[in-house]
Amino acid sequence: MPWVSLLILVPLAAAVVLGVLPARERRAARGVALIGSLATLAISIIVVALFDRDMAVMQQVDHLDWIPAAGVSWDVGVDGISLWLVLLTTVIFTLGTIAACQRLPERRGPAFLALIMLAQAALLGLFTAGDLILFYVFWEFMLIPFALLIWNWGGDDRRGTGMIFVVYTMAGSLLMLVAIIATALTAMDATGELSFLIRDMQGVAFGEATSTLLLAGFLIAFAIKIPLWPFHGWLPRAYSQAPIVVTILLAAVMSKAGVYGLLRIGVPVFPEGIGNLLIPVAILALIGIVYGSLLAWRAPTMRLLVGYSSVAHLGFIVLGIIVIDRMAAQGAVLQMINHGIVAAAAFAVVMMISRGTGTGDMDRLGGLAKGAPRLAVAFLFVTMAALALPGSNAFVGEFFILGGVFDQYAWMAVIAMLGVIYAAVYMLRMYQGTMNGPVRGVTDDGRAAEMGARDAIILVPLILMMVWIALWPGSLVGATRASTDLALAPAQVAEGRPVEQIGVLPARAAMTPATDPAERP
Amino acid sequence: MNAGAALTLYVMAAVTVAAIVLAVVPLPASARRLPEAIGIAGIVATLAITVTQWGERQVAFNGELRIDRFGLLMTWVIMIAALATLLLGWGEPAAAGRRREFTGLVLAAATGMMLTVMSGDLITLFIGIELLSVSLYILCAMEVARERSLESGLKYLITGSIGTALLVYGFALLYGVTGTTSLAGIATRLDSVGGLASDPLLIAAIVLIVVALGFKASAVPFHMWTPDVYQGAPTPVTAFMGTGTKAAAMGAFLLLFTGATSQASGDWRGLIGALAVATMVVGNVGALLQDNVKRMLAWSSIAQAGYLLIGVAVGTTAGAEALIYYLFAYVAMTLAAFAIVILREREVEDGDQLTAMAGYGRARPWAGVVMTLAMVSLAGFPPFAGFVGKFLLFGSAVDAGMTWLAIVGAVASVISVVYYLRVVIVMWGPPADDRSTVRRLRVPPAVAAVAVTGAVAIVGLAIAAQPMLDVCADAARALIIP
Amino acid sequence: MNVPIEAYLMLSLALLALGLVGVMRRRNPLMLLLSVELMLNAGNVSLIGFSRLWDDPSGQVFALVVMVVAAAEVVIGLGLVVAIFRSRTRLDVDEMSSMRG
Amino acid sequence: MGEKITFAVAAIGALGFGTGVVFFRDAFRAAVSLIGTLLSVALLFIVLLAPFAAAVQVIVYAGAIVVMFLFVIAYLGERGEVTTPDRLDRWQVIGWLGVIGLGAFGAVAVLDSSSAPAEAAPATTDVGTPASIGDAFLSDHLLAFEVTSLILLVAAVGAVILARSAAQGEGGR
Amino acid sequence: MATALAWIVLVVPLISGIVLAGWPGEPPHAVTRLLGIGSILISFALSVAVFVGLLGNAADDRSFTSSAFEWISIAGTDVDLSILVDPLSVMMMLIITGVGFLIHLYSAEYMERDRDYRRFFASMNLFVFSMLLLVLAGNFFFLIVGWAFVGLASYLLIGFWYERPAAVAAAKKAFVINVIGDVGLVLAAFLILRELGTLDYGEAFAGASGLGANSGTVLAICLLLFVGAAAKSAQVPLHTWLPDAMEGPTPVSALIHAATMVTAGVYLIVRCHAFFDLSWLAGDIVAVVGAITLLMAATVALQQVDIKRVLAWSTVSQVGYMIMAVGLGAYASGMFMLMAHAFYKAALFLAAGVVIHALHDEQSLDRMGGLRKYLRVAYFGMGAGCLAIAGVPGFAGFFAKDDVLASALNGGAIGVFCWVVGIIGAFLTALYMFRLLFRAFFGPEPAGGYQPAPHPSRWWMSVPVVVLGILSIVGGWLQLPFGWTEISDWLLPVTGEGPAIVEPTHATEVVTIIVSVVMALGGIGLAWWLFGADPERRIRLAAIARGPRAVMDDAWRFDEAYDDVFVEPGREMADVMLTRVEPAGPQGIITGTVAFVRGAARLVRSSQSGMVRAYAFWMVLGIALAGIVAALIAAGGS
Repeated sequence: MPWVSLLILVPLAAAVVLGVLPARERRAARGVALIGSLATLAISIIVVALFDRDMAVMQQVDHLDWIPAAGVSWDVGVDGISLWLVLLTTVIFTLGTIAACQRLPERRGPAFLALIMLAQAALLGLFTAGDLILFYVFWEFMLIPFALLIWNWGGDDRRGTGMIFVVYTMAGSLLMLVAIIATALTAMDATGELSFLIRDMQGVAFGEATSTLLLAGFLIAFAIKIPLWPFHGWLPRAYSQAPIVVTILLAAVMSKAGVYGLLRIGVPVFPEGIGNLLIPVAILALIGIVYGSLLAWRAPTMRLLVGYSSVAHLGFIVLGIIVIDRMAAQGAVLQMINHGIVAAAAFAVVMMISRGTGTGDMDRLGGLAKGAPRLAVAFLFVTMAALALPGSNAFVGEFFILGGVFDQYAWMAVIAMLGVIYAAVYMLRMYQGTMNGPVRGVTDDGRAAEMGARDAIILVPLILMMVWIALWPGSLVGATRASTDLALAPAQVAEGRPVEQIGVLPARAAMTPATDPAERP
Repeated sequence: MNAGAALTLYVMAAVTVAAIVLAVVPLPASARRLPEAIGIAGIVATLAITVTQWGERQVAFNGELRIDRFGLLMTWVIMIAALATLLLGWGEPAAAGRRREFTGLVLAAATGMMLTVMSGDLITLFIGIELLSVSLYILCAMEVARERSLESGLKYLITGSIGTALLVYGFALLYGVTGTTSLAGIATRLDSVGGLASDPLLIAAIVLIVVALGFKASAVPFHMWTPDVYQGAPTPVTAFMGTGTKAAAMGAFLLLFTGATSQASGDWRGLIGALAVATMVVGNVGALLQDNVKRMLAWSSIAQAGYLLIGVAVGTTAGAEALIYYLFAYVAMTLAAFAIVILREREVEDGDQLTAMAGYGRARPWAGVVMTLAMVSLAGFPPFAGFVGKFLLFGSAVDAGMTWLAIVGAVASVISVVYYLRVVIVMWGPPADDRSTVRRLRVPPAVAAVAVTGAVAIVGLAIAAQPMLDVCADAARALIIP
Repeated sequence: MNVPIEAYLMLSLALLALGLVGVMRRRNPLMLLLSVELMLNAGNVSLIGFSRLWDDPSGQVFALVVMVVAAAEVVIGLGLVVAIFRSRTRLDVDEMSSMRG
Repeated sequence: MGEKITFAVAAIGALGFGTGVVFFRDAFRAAVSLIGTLLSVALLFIVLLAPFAAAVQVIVYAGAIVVMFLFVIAYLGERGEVTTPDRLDRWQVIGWLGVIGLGAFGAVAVLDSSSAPAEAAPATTDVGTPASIGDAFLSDHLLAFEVTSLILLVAAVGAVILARSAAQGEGGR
Repeated sequence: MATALAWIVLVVPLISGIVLAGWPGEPPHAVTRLLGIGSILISFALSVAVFVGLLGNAADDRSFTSSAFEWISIAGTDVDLSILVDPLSVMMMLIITGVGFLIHLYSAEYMERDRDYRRFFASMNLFVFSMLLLVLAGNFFFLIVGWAFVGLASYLLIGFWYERPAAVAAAKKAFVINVIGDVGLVLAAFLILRELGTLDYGEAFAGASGLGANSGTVLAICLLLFVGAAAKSAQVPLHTWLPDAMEGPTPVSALIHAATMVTAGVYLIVRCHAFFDLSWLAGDIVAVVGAITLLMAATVALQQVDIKRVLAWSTVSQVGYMIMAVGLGAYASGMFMLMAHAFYKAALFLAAGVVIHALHDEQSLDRMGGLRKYLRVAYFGMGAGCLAIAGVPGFAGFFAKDDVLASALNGGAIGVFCWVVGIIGAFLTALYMFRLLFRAFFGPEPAGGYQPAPHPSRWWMSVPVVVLGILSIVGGWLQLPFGWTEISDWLLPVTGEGPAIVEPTHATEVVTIIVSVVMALGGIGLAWWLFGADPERRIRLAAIARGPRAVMDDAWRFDEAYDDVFVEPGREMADVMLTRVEPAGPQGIITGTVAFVRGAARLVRSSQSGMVRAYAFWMVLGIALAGIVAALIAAGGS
């Protein structure tokens, strides 16, 4: 069975079914959405079960020519970098669908679910695409469902927000499209064949200047999507204005698209270019860590707080990838999953508090632990994971990211540690500000916000996943090793890193150097 | 003399004349739709003939007419546009009482467009362009009771006449440089005489031809008539101008530059590239603040002309291939969008205003989906035809070492997202209170057919891109005169 | 050819420029059409000049076609001008600007 | 020599009358001035050994077209030249700059060109005779000839449509 | 066998904590007690069994590691979930579970009337588990995990009464400062990982010498480790959280903020002595910091009115002694004092708790006096503790402090300095502790007497106070001057014998004993003169040295300085970021672009004037521009 293709097609089919359902068929819509998401989850579990941990390259590949004349194909598969992201996507979307079904918008509920399914299909496609054009297709296409969700069900400023979200992201990604084309055409000079398959481009020696230029094109898109400071302008708006379920999906899954692209394409395809852009990108990531932390500290609402904290957290992940260190990169892959889980849980808590109290304003809340002790416990879990308390799942990732970074550039790790300290400050501000102190902002001690069974269905699985990763991160990291080593190796060689730091030595002698596209007639 | 090769032209000319004659002759009420029926039959016959003619080049009228894959495929674009225009005009209340001339004039314009893309000679090319222009002047002004229709006609005519004069002058200079009006002859002479490729007079000719054709294709800064004329003209005519004229102008560009003067490509690549850049940027920026959908689509057609010009500017067959593919996509997207506008126009007063679209997606979800598809595809979102086209165009630019064109195109596309998606937002948003369902008509099947076919094509052209591209590649190769 | 072709071309260029100036300066729609005729004539002078230079009839054929086309455009143009300005007091194309922006 | 003098006369006539077309305030005078230009150009055609084109120029252009203009001018009556201030005055500068630039560019192009045919044009030729033109129209340019008729047909239809509207307007008022 | 038991010791409190935390609703107190206290009792019993088991082995056969599973393997670094059972960790286990059990017992009564009885015990059990993980961890990674978990438990228990803003703020402060310590520890681990390629204790310590004595790397490792230690053990300048931590319930203060957690820094240095042995500079820095801390804290303790705060500052000071000792290389002395301190400080806190409980949460010394009549048990506990801490011969504190100081005198010039500071500290200790004793238990009752009368504690609370009081006396007899060195011998396999190890000699012991006894008695005497003999005297003398005393009262104004230097500027910077930089920068990219494009769009629209002649202008201009472009291209091309 082409499981990986099914992974994309099943939610797509569910979206189509939901799209043609009349708006009043809310029960049927819930059923279709739940079946669709659970089926996707099941398929992703099959994919994980069939996964061969020792294989570095893409596996379970489904290949179908789409536009052979232009070298474009439907090429999907999984490898160690994408495997857990796929599972994260299906899990988070299942939970998101459940949350959406529990409180389906009054207006056009089926359409809401249809768009969520569409977004899931796009994200799964993005994480499995082995063809650059296909990657781009999903990268862009994902904007449509998210934008429509914001426009139709978002907050007061939904129109401008959705527009900025789409346009800002597109500004980067259309330049990426140009870079994609340029990359393939330059690679064609070396290989003699026009192909957009990432695996065909790996190993092509672009030359340092070309490589840097092309990578810069990709980086603009990634930087906006991640978002890397100072390109995060869309994030506070989108996270504040989107329906909260959508914010969960944005923060947990979509935010991984950029860093995933960096590791999937940026590092392995342009090893010669990394060296020139390593320090600038790392500095932006470091600024983002400190800046995001400071803003999270003073953010007026919970959504903004978690949103800005995401800027900081993703800074860590970027740092982990860009320093080209095996430990840091594997830590970064793990941290993508961790951040997905933690961000989802954090926004789920925000959802419950906002719903129970009618406000997300930090200054107007306090003491909810009195009426909502179970929520307080769950929230505490989430807080500790979010501030990466040693022993939490997030710490594992952060520790190995920074360990690897420290190995290469100790000063970066030291600066990044500021973010670790600030994380404690702002996360405790959020937890204590809402849960502790005298009761404020509510008349029922916060009992309305208490975690009921319906909320627990969403939050408890997330917490269990946190515990699982905290207890045995090796179960995840074992699968990522081969692929990350392979992805990093060319860049490590190009950077002249000591041979003992390199996981696998790339065989690239067969490739002839490509000429610069500008030099061609 | 190979008269059979020119069969399409005969058919089109015959139905045109028939339709015009029938417009003058009094007809019984039962035969009211006869001109349209004849016109549609003629178009279908033309399309059928082109299929049988698909193959190596044939020449008719001593080389005045070239029946090759390029001309045939471009004929398809034009005939699709003409057919859709007839369907969109079917029962158009605004054109009531003029319907019979409408058909004849659309057919005449289509004939002119076909002649343009099939011509093998400067004179034929000129006549083709003039035939389509003159027909369109009248079509624009055809709603004589409406001041704006007349205004649009006169504006088009005045600016168009200037364009004509410049085209004549440009052709005259080209003739003066090469001593022949035959496209093949021009190519041969440029090929055989050294130093001719950078002759100042040739450059002057190229500049004037670029300007004149740029005018027809509404390239910046020769675009200024476009918004006014598109807005004022009857909407089916606007749709026709947006698609057919654009196709014919692009066909003329390809024939004259990528085809006939490819030896002098150094003279015009940068020029047309600069034109494309200006067109993409100004067109998209101009569309931003428009509140009238027709006017917005006019600006959008300017911007799209910019993307299309990339395919000319690169000067390669790959560029031509991408251009032709994108033309098909563009025609599908534009027709689908105009079909929805026409639908709304028939229901409410000022149906072409953006506010009239408010909540339309909720009132008629299928129309909302069609419009959304059209807008999203025009904005270049994957995985739709508009994206594949842009991808191919940008690819041809990068391949030709004109990456800057692709970058400007990318930046301009970002701007375009704003106004295209604004339509989507408004459509799916809450309805404006006063005009939500003023007149809810039975959906005219002809208009619906155009809309749905367009939407299907938007998706289908992307999925079946490869077969389509094979055809386009054949057509592009036929441009090169051996 | 005793008069060099350049002379004819310069003359036609001057006519073209005159026509353009007319188009820009005159607000009477009829004068705009007249100025366009000047420009078309400029083209014709070049065409026939080149026809003479190359000793080739195509240029003259082209010029004749242009004359016919000019006639057709004038017919439509005058019809439009009449239709629009019959009811107005001033012959001013600048008044014809209800659509803009 | 005679050719040069004729050219000079025709050129001065064409430009002089052309200036009149552009600058005469009165539409009637401008239209008459156009006749002068057209006749001057016809004279040039004769110099260029294109008698048939010259004849058509005189008959069709100067005769038919300008007469039509005069009719319309007469029909629309004495509306006079517009005297309100020109809102586009400041744009005129741009226009003039453009014209000057265009002229300079054209002059350079014309004078720098080296694209003339290898052998000089013959002193006499019969390409411009009605017979050879007719021959060209019926052989190499048959299609142009045929389609031109279509343009005229369309123009006629257009005239009818617009005229009918004019008639309706007349009746309605 | 030993390791298997140790695993159980570790896991039992965790399980009971999870069960308590996850219990739906509030279980009966009996259940809570059974789970909460019983689990610690089991752990204590098994710890004793481990200890006995190790005693049966030869001295060089008392170190065992046990790995549960390969927790992660990443880029050539393997981290196992492993424990290390050796004399040091066993000693810590005994203290943690032993003192922990007593305090749990005490809490059963102390927290009886609290709404969140279950939550309290769940948190306490979590703490015991975390502390055990800290001391049992077999590698740096899990050391850090335990280290952070005790911080978390401390946070939870300081902020146990979460409705009180002061408690919440104190909890946050403790947590954040502890995170700073964690960061130091993590960086140290990174450095070790980078230089030695391992996080495992055994491999790291074995390879330490390869880094070279007194090398920069070793110094950096040691100082980073010490950042962690200082944060956890409340050493200057990271001590400010501990006094505030008294916002937590008193048993918490006794267990976490006196007996066990705050001494983790001492444990850490002893555990990592392999590094400290290699860098004399690092050791001296540690010792001097300890010395400064002990003196500074003692002066502050003199001024406190809150009974718990006196004890808190006393804890800071006492831990300063230990840090000083281990910094100098007197590892065994430091560990000995750690143990003794656990006994007497716990006794002091629990006795104070009895007082507070009896006076219905009254903590101010100003409203105490003459309590010995009412609270005999507390008086015993407090008295024993005071005698011990003051260093009165025969009590635990005497032997421990004497051991530390006697060692210090052998520690070179820095050692002598430390000895002097320590002696002064001993005098101050005696003074402030007996001030507390005299003001609370002697003298007249506060104006108006006690309403209602202080009630004595029941056995739940009494037994631990008495037991710990007794331990404060006998606990010191494990290591006596002049040769009876049970603690040193026990720890010998861990600390080893090397040039860096400092131990007392007979001569130093004699000198130290004489001087320190004089100092202690002097301090007690002064306290009696000031506070005991005539309660009015201190009021009469209140004007003396008002300025310096105000500074001491404000704890040398560290908090204010931190506010001025770090917190406020940071907050201001963040506010500037939020209100200025963000709108101008990241948001400015958006708003600026939007404004720019909008302006361009307006320009394009305004050029579209609707007048056809204007279009002609543009066309003409366009032709000219096209000509220029074409000419330029042609010129460039040729």
